[in-house]
Amino acid sequence: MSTNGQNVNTALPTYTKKDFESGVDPRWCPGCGDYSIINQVQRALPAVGVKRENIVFISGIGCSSRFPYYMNNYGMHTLHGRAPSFASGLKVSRPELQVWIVTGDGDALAIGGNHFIHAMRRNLDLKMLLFNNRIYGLTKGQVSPTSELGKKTKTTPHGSPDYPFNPPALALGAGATFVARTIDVEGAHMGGVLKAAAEHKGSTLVEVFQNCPVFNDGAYEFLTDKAVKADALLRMEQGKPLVFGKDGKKGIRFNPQSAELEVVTIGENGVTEKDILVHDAKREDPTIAFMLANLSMKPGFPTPIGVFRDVRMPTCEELTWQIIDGAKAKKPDASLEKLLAGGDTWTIG
Amino acid sequence: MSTNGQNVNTALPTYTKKDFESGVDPRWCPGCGDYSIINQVQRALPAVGVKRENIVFISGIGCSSRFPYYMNNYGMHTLHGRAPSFASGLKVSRPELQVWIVTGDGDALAIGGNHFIHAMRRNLDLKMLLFNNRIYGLTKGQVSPTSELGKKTKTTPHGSPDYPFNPPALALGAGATFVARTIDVEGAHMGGVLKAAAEHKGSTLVEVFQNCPVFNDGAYEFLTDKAVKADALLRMEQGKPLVFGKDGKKGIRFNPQSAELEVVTIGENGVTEKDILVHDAKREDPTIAFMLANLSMKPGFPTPIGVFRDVRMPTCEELTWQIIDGAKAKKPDASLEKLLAGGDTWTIG
Amino acid sequence: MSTQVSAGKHTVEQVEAVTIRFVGDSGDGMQLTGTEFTRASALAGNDLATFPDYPAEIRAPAGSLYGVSGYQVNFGAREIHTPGDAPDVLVAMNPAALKTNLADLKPGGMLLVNAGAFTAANLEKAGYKTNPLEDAALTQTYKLVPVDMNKLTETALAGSGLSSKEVARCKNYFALGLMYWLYSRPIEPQLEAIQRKFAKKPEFAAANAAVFKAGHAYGETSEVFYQRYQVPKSKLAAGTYRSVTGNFATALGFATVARLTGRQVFLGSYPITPATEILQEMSYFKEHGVVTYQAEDEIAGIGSAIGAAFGGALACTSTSGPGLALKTEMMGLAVITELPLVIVNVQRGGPSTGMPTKTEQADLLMALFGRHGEAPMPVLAAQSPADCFWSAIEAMKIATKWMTPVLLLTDGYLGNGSEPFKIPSLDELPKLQVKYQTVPNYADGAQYMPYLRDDKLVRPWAVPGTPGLEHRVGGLEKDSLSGMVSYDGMNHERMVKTRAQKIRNVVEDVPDVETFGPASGDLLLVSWGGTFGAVRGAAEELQARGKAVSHVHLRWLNPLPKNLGEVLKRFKKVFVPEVNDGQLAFYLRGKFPGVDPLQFNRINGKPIKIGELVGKVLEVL
Amino acid sequence: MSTQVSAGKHTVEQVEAVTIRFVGDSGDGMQLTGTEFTRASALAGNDLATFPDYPAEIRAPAGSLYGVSGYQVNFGAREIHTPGDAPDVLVAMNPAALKTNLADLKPGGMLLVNAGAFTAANLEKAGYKTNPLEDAALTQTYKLVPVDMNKLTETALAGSGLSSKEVARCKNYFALGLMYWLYSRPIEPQLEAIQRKFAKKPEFAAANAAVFKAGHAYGETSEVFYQRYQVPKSKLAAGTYRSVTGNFATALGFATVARLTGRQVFLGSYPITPATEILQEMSYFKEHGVVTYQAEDEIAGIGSAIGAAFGGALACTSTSGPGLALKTEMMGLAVITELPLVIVNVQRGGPSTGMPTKTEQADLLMALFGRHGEAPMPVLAAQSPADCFWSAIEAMKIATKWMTPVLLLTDGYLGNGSEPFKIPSLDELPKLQVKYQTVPNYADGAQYMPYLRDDKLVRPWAVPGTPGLEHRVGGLEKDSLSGMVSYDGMNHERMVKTRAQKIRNVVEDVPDVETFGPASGDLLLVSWGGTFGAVRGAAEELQARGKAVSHVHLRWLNPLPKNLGEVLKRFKKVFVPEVNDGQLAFYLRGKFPGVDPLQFNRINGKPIKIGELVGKVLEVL
Ligand SMILES: Cc1ncc(C[n+]2csc(CCOP(=O)(O)OP(=O)(O)O)c2C)c(N)n1
Ligand SMILES: Cc1ncc(C[n+]2csc(CCOP(=O)(O)OP(=O)(O)O)c2C)c(N)n1
Ligand code: SF4
Ligand code: SF4
Ligand SMILES: [Mg+2]
Ligand SMILES: [Mg+2]
Repeated sequence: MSTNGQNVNTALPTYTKKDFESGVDPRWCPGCGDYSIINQVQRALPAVGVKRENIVFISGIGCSSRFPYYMNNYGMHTLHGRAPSFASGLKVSRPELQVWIVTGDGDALAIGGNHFIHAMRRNLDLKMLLFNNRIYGLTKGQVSPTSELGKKTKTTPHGSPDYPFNPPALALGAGATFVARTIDVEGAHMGGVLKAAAEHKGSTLVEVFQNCPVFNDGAYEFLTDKAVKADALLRMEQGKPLVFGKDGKKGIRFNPQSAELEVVTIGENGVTEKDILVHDAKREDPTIAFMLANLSMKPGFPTPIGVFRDVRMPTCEELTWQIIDGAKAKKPDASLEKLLAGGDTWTIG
Repeated sequence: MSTNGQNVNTALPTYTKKDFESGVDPRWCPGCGDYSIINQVQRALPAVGVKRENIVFISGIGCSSRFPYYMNNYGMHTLHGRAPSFASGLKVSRPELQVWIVTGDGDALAIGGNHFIHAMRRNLDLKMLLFNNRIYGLTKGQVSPTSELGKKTKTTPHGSPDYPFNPPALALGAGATFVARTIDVEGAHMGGVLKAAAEHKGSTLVEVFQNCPVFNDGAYEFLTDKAVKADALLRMEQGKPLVFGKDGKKGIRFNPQSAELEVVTIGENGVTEKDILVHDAKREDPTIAFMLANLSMKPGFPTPIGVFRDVRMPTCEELTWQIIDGAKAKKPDASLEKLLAGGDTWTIG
Repeated sequence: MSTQVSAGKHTVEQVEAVTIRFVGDSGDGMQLTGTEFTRASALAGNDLATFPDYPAEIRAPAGSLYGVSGYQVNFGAREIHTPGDAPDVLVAMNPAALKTNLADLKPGGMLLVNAGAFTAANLEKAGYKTNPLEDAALTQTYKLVPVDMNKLTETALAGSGLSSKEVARCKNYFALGLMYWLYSRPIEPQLEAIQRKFAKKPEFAAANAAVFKAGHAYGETSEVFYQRYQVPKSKLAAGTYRSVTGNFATALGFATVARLTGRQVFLGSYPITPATEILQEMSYFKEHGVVTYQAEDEIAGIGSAIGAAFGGALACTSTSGPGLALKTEMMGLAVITELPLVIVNVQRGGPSTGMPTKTEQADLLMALFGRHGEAPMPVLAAQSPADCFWSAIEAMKIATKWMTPVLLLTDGYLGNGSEPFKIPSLDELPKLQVKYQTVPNYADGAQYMPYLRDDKLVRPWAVPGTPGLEHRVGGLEKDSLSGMVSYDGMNHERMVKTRAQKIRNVVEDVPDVETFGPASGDLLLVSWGGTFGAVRGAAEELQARGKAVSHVHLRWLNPLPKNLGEVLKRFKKVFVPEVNDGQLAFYLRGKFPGVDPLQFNRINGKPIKIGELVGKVLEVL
Repeated sequence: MSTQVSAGKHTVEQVEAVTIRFVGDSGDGMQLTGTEFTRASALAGNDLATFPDYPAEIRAPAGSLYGVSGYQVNFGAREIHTPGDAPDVLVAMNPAALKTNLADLKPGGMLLVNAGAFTAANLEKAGYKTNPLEDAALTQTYKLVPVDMNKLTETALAGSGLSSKEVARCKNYFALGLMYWLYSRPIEPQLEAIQRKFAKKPEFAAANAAVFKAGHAYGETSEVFYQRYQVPKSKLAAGTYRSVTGNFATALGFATVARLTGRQVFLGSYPITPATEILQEMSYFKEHGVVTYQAEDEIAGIGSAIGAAFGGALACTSTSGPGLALKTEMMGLAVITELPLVIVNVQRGGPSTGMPTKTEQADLLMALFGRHGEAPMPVLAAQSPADCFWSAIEAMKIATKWMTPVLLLTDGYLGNGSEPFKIPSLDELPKLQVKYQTVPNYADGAQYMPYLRDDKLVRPWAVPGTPGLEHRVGGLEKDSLSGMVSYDGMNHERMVKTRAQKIRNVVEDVPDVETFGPASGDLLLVSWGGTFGAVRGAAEELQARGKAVSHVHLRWLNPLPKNLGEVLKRFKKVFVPEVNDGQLAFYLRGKFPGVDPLQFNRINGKPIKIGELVGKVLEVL
């Protein structure tokens, strides 16, 4: 029995993708990257091993945030930027539920930045999917906190004077225990990342590069275009060297002199495969994850996708209920009468 | 002439500390660390080279936030958590003013977390002094986002289930260009950090470890106690090796195998001074700064004070006014008549 | 009232006023068609008002019911107050558009349909079992004019080299050409406009011009129309006009303030439907002294504005309901620090996220009372799209003159709707004086007291950069002179009462209400904000029917005009129509004991209709 | 009314009720002294009420005027409604305390002063030029009793081995002992309490006990007092009592709800004066089924509560003015989703940050109207510290029964003030039933419709974990059945009206107001919230003087009790005293056309005084 008296202990049905479709037709623009994301999520869920009724999707406001309406789970479509606050309360209250957050770059990082960093810091087991199209979609094309410096949008017609956030770096700075990135058009890759996110216990950020064909078309062409893809994308795989490029000969090496990462070519200047940094998302120290997260900010470096960090630490809800159970254990005879009559009392009559 | 018509071009008077005292007696508790901070600030300002009337102190709500009332500058004591928002507007509007923010750990990082990260990201030239006493002082002792995991406070009588923020790490994750840390009782050190902060152009965080003798006494004894201080404190100095310990023989080395920092002793196991990481706050890549910011989270490592990062990048207000000036230059003949009669018009009568 | 003249082979009927609604798929370009036709009407000297009705989705699937986009224009030879009730002409580009709009068309009205879009697939998407165009009932109720615009557009562009998708995009110009013909508009200005619009893509300019001309020619040559119409010039005041939406007018008003004062106007804002355009438009006014700052959220939006106001800027922030809710705490700070600030709230359907793309007037009580503690501020509401210009200037004038935040209410209907705006000459604009304190004001010039008030209770405004006037402001209760923190109970009571009195004093700048119609009578219609047009229209109609009905419109909600109480008492009944559940009615009851207005409350996301209101008034007269 | 009996060498005067105020430096332990003396009064069977008055600073410099801390207790043989107007006895521990409090002391009242603290340094800090104790005027106006408590404490502890700082800390127990003697209290319970309190530090236990006894003995042996006093037992209902502050009572009420229902009570909150104690106290109730969550801000506080409510918890959030302002947008979401939630707002001095440690009633209109769109919710206000317990339970009952957020207003005066709370037996507690929907409710059990309402218009509550009832809720306007997004205008109007009607229906759970005094007469006092005690006291006094004055108190502000309109009309005058600028008065005017209350508005951060109010009523009678 759950904390709220619902029976959650019956056997797990075998689900298919369809079981997670609400039957309401998504209302995104034709060609919107959101379609492929929901597709992958609905495909991934049957394998997650959690009953449909125990999964909750919570979103804020934005194109991306319409997501819960199209999922056949419990769902809340809340207020702009606030999804993590609802999710946090629900997760603390009912830790047995699997809670997902769906949000956009504006929703999560502009108005919702505070709840974002606190959810990451607390290490609540909340799985956040951040659809980053680097623009405000729903309000039709204003600058977002992930829009590039100098970007021309409806509110920055002469270019934006703001530096963008790098969501994985921000999440790591805030203490996130799972941070990953994938791309709307990389279906298989996204499936893998979603699976890892579902398995992680703790604060989980999955940044999804998402194309908004209407207001910011081609934002990720520098990564997805066939011609440049191989050199532009660095696929991080656990335990494998960080190599990329058409023939997999380029790699990332840590230079201890400069204390920085650099791009090298295996077979050139005496570089061998052994020199290439081996990816380890399980490092407790977040430094290398942070370095990789910042990689794409440097000219000449590829953009990493995959899991930056995946570290297990006691979650906030686990710790909360440990404390509550401890308090209960200490006062096994607590009762309403004792509650009411606690403290100093005196009797009249 | 400033953008608002005030004359700001007369000669700079010679100031003493007294010129920056408002004459109102500070109302902090006896022994509060805030006294020594204001003292250092008032001592540092005469050398900053900015006229008193061009300096503005903006604070939120908290014990620390009473600061502006005690300074003889322009000042705003605003709302809990919101100081950076006022400061941002003022700085964008009047870039010639020097704007300081004074805030507490709750003010800046609990309710004010969003404005905090955005001020850091935008690289507005705002100088934030964060008095971190790891507790809510003004409301008398509740858990703050920098309180330690398990901390017992009035709202967490059985211990806190929340992991704390590490303010420098968070600021770096958000993109801050200047990040430093100092301690209330280290007057001379604070003076140096304040000077560097005043000189930096761009988003500036100075975390000040501050003792709250009433609600969190001794929070920094592990650093300030004479007996342990030398081994516990790592004083970062630009261009100097990161050494610490009573005889200065302990040092921080970067281990390229594990890609982590480690504590070594010069003269032991073949370690020489050359192995010790030389501190360079000017590195554009924030990785090493981030690594140092996280150092104190690791058991066995000292807590760094000093400047983590100090990198000059165009500020948001510089970029904003470049854009504005560009727009003005393109339309030198703009006028009220043209403004009103712009677009399609037609005439009647 | 219409007269007949003859033009070529078709008679031309003169009509006083016409309402046309263009409806089609989001991709059909209906907003453009509507705007272009509106411009033609304006150039023809008609008075007019428009109302666009977007779908909530950015780009809904083609042919879907919820993807229908509409644009209504009402133009006439007489004064036009609203975009019109039921349209006289409905131009429907596909089945979904027909389905969702037909019910609004006036019985007997003209129904111009793009028959080419009535394919089986589209019919199904719209939920039609059979083709409605083949339904006899339709032809009996309306003047149905089915035209296969798809095919005619294709024909017009045969051999143009455009792809079929590009060709399909041109069909709205066919509809536009046809309407030009029907309403006897000269086509040259439109052809020029097409050249301008597609200056960089001459092949599209040529294509659209061709299709436009084809549409026009179709009217002339085909046998489907028996007559054309003409709407004579209206008696608009002489002058130069431009068409403005309310949001643009608000932005223009603020930019005008920057020019008038030579001071920086600072807008700190965060995008939100339907207020976003204010931020967008103002970001184009940089050369006039406007600084815009897109903050991380609404709280920071107003916070940045208050910071800028402390620095001496003429500061404002713009938002809609949910954003106003978030600014609540900040507004209290602006009240207690007594810094000038204009908060623009473009109301939309609520509560909560509600219906972002629909209009409503339900934020009135929140504007008046939605702050903790005693935190009064002046509140005014614009009455038409063009009035947003004047309201923005007036709000800023009051804010700076009285050192107070001012709340300006508009709504989605005003913000997106448009009307002709007579461009004022410079001397028609209000005089705006913004002065900063530059010298100490106390103890014979030895000290500066930021809360030392003048006889109107207004405090001085000294800004950073002014030597010797260094001072602190803040959110704690302050000493009535120095502004330093004070916990003294009687000082607090004095400050609360003084702040309240100051706002009451603003009444000296609030014009008395004017009664439209006789000064007393059976019934007084009282409106505020965006319902002005509908209520004025209803009053005119009721008066025309000989009813003793007058109309009073409130631009100022706080303070209320001095003479209002007296005016209300001169009528047997007071009747308050609102697009909410009765907020002004409640407010008037609370303010004028004894006054108990009747109410008419429509809360369906749309402006009130004149006809509907006339009917309701007749019921109670 | 007092009678004289004799006890030992002193006469004992019997008095009906006494008000004592303890004042001293923040470090002087006045809060402790006050609480201990209050406990003694409670154990003696008196009815009582208390009001602590902290400085805003955490720990102001010793001896400063703004560092004075006070604690007032009013105890009596009769029913006690307030902590008393002017104190009969002022115990002042230093010059600053005397200076800031003397004006409040009743003429002829007893002034017990720690003469030892009247050093030159302390006099200067308090701004005294000369020693006021040597001022003849003082002895003429008051019964001055100067006692050098410093010295007497030192003497009592000579040889104790304590440092002089530690000795100084004990002197409040001297004052306490003296007051015990003066009010004829048995000392044993206090000696036991000292043992308990200092169980871990026996040397302090011994010292404080010694000083306490010394103070008591001083009364008996010194020649300064001519008589002692005794306040007989009051006629409090038989039962077991405990002393509660309003904030503690609120917390206790919520914890009781958890026990009564067996469901989790979830509090999501953020600290803010004077509401913080609710969060603090509830975090001690974990074993009763309470979960507390200190969020990152007020928005997340209520957000977490709404999330928990979606999950089936009995959710609440607690705050004060500025925090309520921040929760505004979220409250709208709770309204439109129709999730149960209690929002507790402990009002404080406003606007903005205002006067955090002072009380006020100025958030009423915000509570009623401070949301964008039409977003009505039930609002109730507690009337005394103990009533906070009942109000919390009642608010949660209404929230869950009607599926709605409920706003519970208390204030700083209630929150920090205390009074005896009669511990209810289990069957005196309301029955609380919380039921979740567990099966589909539509189409013969095939579907779940989250917005399908019962005949009271209440929707069902299905929570995650329930198979087959998966559904979505949100802030956009929703279809009246499925809860899916709907932009249909008429659906919106229906939903707005339905939500409003549902809240009006709550009136069935709102008891009719009871008129205290005759059912009609010259004047009706109408109060709400924390002024209950003062207004009831004034009514009693006016009635005792033979005036035709009655009193009605409103616990429910929305909906208003059914019979209120009728009751109001039975009196020639309606008179509304409030600690604000007239908010209830305005609201009543708006709700009951024709009713135009007179007002008395005190906004000085303190509760209204009975005497003051009586005076005002007499002026208008
Ligand atoms: C309080 C509030 N402020 C602003 C808005 C308007 N608004 C809705 S979505 C949005 C931004 C959407 O951008 P993003 O989060 O990136 O989502 P996307 O539409 O791009 O998926 C804004 C500003 C709102 N609904 N509520
Ligand atoms: C909107 C709002 N929420 C809460 C508060 C109450 N409050 C005042 S200061 C504070 C926290 C202070 O902690 P910190 O920022 O660490 O400052 P310190 O007092 O420790 O210097 C809180 C919760 C407030 N004033 N306003
Ligand atoms: S506006 Fe962009 S993000 Fe939104 S639905 Fe359309 S394509 Fe997708
Ligand atoms: S409570 Fe703590 S932080 Fe606040 S003034 Fe006192 S000692 Fe300083
Ligand atoms: Mg986006
Ligand atoms: Mg703190």
